[in-house]
Amino acid sequence: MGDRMDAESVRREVRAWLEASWNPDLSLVEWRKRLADSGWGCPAWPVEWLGRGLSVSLADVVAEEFERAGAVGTPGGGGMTLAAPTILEHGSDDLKRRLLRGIVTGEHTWCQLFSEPGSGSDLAGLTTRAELSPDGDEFIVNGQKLWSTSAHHAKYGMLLARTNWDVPKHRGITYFALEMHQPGVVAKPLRQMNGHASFNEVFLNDARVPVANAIGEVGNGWTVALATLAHERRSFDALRAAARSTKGKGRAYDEQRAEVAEIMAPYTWYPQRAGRADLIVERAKATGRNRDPVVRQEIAKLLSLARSTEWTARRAKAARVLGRPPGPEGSLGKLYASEIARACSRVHTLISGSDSLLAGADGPLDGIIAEILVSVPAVSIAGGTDEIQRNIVSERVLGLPKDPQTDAERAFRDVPRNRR
Amino acid sequence: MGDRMDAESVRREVRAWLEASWNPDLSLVEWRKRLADSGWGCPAWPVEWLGRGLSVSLADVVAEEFERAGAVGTPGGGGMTLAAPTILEHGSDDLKRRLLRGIVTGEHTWCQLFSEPGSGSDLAGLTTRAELSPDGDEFIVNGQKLWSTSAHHAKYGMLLARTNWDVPKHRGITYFALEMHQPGVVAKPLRQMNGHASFNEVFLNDARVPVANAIGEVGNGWTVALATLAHERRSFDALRAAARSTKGKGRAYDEQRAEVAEIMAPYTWYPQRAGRADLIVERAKATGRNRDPVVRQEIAKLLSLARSTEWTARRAKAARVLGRPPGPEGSLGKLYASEIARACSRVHTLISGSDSLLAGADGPLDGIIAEILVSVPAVSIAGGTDEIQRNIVSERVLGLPKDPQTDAERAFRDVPRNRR
Amino acid sequence: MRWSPSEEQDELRRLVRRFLEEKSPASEVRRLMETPEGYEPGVWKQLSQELGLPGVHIPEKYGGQGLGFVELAIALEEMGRALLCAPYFASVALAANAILNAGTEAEKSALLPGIAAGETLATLAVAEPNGRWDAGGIELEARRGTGGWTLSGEKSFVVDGATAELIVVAARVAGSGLGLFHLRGGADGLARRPLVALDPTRKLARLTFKGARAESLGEAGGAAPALEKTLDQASALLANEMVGGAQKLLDMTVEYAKTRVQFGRPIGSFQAIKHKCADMLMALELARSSAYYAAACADGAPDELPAVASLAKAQGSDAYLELAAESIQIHGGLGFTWEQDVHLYFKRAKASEVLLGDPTYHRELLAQRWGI
Amino acid sequence: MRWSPSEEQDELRRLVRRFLEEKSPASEVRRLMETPEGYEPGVWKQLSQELGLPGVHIPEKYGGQGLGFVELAIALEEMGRALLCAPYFASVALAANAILNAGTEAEKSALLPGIAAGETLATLAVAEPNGRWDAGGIELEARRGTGGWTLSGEKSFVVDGATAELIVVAARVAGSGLGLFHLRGGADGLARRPLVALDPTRKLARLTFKGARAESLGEAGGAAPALEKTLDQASALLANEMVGGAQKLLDMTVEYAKTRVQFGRPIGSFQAIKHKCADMLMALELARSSAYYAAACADGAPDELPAVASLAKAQGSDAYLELAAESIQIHGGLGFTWEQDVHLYFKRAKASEVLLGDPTYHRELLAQRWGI
Repeated sequence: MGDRMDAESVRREVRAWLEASWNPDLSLVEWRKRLADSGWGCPAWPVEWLGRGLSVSLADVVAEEFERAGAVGTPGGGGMTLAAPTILEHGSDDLKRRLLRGIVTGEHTWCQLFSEPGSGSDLAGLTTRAELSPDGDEFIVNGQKLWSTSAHHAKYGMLLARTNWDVPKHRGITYFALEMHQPGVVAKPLRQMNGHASFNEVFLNDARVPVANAIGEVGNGWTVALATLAHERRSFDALRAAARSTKGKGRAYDEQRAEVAEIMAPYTWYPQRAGRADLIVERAKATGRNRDPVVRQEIAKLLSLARSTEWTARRAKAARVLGRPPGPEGSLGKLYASEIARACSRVHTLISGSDSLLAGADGPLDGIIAEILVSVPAVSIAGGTDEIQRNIVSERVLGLPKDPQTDAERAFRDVPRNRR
Repeated sequence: MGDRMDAESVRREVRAWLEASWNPDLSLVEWRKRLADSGWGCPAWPVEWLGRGLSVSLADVVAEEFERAGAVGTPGGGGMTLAAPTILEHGSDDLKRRLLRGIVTGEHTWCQLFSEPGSGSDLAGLTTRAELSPDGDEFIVNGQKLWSTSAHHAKYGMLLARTNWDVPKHRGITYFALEMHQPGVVAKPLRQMNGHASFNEVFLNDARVPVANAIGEVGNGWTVALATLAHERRSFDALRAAARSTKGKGRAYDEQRAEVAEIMAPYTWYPQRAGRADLIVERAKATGRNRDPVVRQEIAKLLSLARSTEWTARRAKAARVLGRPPGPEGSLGKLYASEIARACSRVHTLISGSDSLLAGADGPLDGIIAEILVSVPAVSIAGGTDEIQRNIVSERVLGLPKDPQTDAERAFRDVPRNRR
Repeated sequence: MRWSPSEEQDELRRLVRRFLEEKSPASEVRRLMETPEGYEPGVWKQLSQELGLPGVHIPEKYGGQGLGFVELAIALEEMGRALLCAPYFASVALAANAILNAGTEAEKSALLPGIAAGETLATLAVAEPNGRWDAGGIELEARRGTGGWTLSGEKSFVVDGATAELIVVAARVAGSGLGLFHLRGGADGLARRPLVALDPTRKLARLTFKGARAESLGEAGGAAPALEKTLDQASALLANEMVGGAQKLLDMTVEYAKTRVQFGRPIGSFQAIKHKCADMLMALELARSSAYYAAACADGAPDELPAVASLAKAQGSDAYLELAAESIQIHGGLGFTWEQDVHLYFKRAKASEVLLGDPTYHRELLAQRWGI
Repeated sequence: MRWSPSEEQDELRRLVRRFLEEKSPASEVRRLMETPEGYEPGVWKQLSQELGLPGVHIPEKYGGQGLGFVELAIALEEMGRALLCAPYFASVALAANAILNAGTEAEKSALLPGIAAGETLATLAVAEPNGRWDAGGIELEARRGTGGWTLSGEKSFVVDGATAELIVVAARVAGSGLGLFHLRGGADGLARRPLVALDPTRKLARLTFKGARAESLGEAGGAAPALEKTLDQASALLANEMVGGAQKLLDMTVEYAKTRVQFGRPIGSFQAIKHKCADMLMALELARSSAYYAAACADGAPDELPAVASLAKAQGSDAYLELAAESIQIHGGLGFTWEQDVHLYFKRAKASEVLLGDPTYHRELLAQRWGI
């Protein structure tokens, strides 16, 4: 009952505020400053930190009203989805004061500096080193980072670096907010086998970061990183949400569309990476291959896999909604995605036949099929390889024992690692 | 040149001896006593141990002459193929004196007492214990053994037992020649999922074995076991050879046919275990399923696999013959066999359709198809699981590192093992 | 369509599982599978009178509990898990549905109460020695004589066909298409021969009809749609039964992998085994989603049922067989022995793979039904 | 039939491998695949004049070395390993064989020496925009006019079709079956358009014929057997080329697995990786056996060739693709980058899978050729 009341009053309040404040002719930044000042941009954040301390359900009410009014919200991208929640959870008040506002207004974009050439699956094995400067008020960072989107235009980086080599690998890492625009930081685009360059390599040569920019305790970076990774799982959905840019007229709208375009740029090939099961039947009919019994079998197998994967996700969601203990079905999505993508690649080739030889303008569907064939291999690697996923499923879901860890308990200094 | 001379003189000599001595109306044992006394039964064995010390190639000449004369040779089975070579290699003179003759005459058959319910893939983890008796002249054995063929009629068992628990697992094992006909030894047939009972469980309760029956040093049994296992790889071929029993008339022939029948009895289902690829095309034509394009694809896949596996074996053999370093192709046979068998099971089901529901007299081919379906699962387990085989291939052929061994270096007493 | 079971459905599952854990342990399965009739009358009586399972989805007016296919599917999943030896699938999943789909009000009132009460053991005879499960494969002929209908021909792969007291038969009606008929198991002109089944826990029989008198079920000649619907429902239900068996296999295997020690560590700590188990779980959960969705369609989305039933049957068959094979493999040498229970599930999986049509057949059906 | 290479054949392999390791390192492959002609004339000249590879299996009387298909297969295997960018497959495996199979003595003497010397770059145009590789798919028409034969129609997927100076074309001869014809690359009435290929290391073109004048190769109308034989030989040879690439992938992957450290140990010490590598080896060795056997059949057992060629092509395609995909997987994120060489092989594998017909097509051919 009380909640209902709240909901109504919140709805009235935000509606009134939007009527008074929303104006599509403002610049995006001007508008978002209003969001920051009013707290309506991040209603679930604490009142003292640009929010209004509302419950998640009440925040949804606010979102509904924004949609109703067609008002632009806070920016998408790593700042809002990854950095902000991490800072709110683990950052000092000083950091919150300095960093949150720029994220909400969209003036400061962020990138992730986690993975390294030498540590992919084994993120905690990272070897980028941060050493305290003689005067002791900043860290000097050296190393190389990988797979970081939008590092080229980001203002800050979420940096994991090793500050202590004499303790086990998980205990010597520190999490920093690194200023990207400085001589010691160089970002280079990294080209992939499908020709796209969605990611950057970031080279850190005597890059500097103030001690005060450590998010969480020095040496406690792994715990903080886990918080970020937890948010990351939801972040691609957030991206999609952000991508649904509003159609409206006005400066704020125009600037937001540009912002979304920039955020989404690296991901144009992601649908192809997933295999495009949605194209299978239409392609089979268009080519007449749907008349071949062998092809029909393969299509039926693939679509059975795809449909039952959807149903499995629906079951998992339903259980969550009912607040039931999560069943196994939740943890399998990524592995199913790999299986579907590989099957799509096989079946698309089977359907396209000799046309699979061709790409670009000469290729089937203007090169979409070729892009599928050369993008699918990423699915079973990006964001955790299938092998790591199977370990996780067998240990966390089935409760099977870990295989012997040879590195977890030793000083990292003594752990074998890749020569660079 | 010298060799040629030898060959001719050997041929003359054995031919003369056979003309003088071979007589199908002798009892099998009588005849084999002559083989033992003359050394012609095992020409490659040392002169002082029932042989004639001939080279392998000269022994082949002897074999040719036996075939020419249609003379029965030494018995097949574990005695000749496994026990004898092991004893010759590692046994004391006393053991050779006591054990070899009975093997050659066929009066003493042997069985293998290696695997245990608690140690399958990890043979060296065996827990059957042999303890020195108070008077110190015999060992008292307690434990259980598995997968031993013909244990029910064997005179001796090749027994592996642990005599020292304070050293790493490979160093505390002793290899014994165990007298099977004693109260402490009970053999029970072990039924398999396909209804056959080819193997025995052997229960050892205070079974006794003289210290003098240790083959090789006490505690050195693992080395001796490896010798036996090396011979085992060849032993099934030897079995097939033995199975080619001669057609002749006469008591020796009759008795040998009985002997072969007894040796081969446990293996009647082995062809089904391998999947019977040879039946696929005939079945497909008989059922008309060869007209289904989907079935044709599956048959083509299966037969491609089977044919190319043969070709791979031919390449391996050719390289051996030319004395070239063995390529990888040699080590893969067992894994290919599993793959073929599983594919056969799939395709036979696809071909037989609803008839796959039926077994015995009601089943297709008088139950042969059903026997295939319920026997194939053994191929990827018996004689080393596919998982163990893949470890071996990846380590010995590809040179990949072992995964961490947690048990190899500790006193076996402290190594976790199965509770029984 | 609901994606998560209701409290009542969870309770039904718990109830059936408790009952079967007590009444159908492996030892009982092993005893019954060696008997000709292949079930325990006492347990069947309890299962009928105390739990009312044979009537779970039969409308109350015909003496059932009036619940839905989802509840029936839950019962079958648990029976698959326990490998229950009983004439349940034949009587309820096959015969009762055929009668519900084809029978007139009068026929339903006459035939269903006995089935719902578990007093009448019934079955459905569709396939013939040619092994086909589609209407096109039916050659057994029904002729109308002065004294009514007579059946001539042969049926095979009839589940519990030798013990059933009421047999529903799909027949070709001279001239006018397909008909469903019913007669007593002991009827004159009907000879029944038990078949040696690869899966001893599900009995099969061959039935030979030589002018056996039978009653028509509904209007003779127009039964094709009813038969197809019955087979779709049965496929959906068999898919659920398979999921129960597959889940049990995974449970047994994971438990074994945790406790079985080789090389000084549980074999479940070796990646080769861990990843196999993860793959088994993946196959199982997809099969479960399809089976559950198919059951829900049988209740609430009849238009979707045909395609989804074929999807669930094909996927469930492949998954069950994969899990059974991998389970034997992980159990190693012991997994190939008679004492170990895995092979009982392996044989049920192999048999279920082709019962009602093999995966290739159902995938082709699926393609047709999706209009590909 | 010999099952192990001769000393001379091993020597030839060593020779070619040394040459290609020096002349066709990854850096060169990456440079040449970006060029329109897609090969390095200087290297081609050396490969022709110093090693005489274009003539390896062409009889001496036509200017070749007079060795066999086994030797040609060895050369192609090594080229596949090095991913050599050169018009070798088109000129020797396709065009030269078509001429050897269909040409008259005079035509062979006229056309082959240039190919054998590497001075004439030739190719064979079979498939058309419909993508079929069987005679039935050929629609391009040859008509006899006063001035001789003219060709009208379209060819596609023509390997090195834009650079070839001599083009052999399979055409339908009005009335009398199939014919093989040849004309110059620059001939009037012939328009050539380079195609964007998924595999940039093998150039493809579309050729449009508008009444282009051409010479018949052998007797026009009876070329079907010669064309089929040529395609079988080419399939067997492509299978060998694929084995070379697959072996290189395994070498790269095993090396990476031994040296790449994660979690404090080489990733090659994890069973998941070890077993993947073992599976890769298994697939590779079967493909090798089939490819070698097919090449031997091309030399010594022409009756076996058709079936074995299809077997080797289908199996080789599946194996190469499996190894390429697993190799990327084991290389992890780096394996998906442009700098890493694996993707070059992946694309060659993908393209080779469908060139000359995909595995399904060849398995059906195999079934027919085995009389199943």
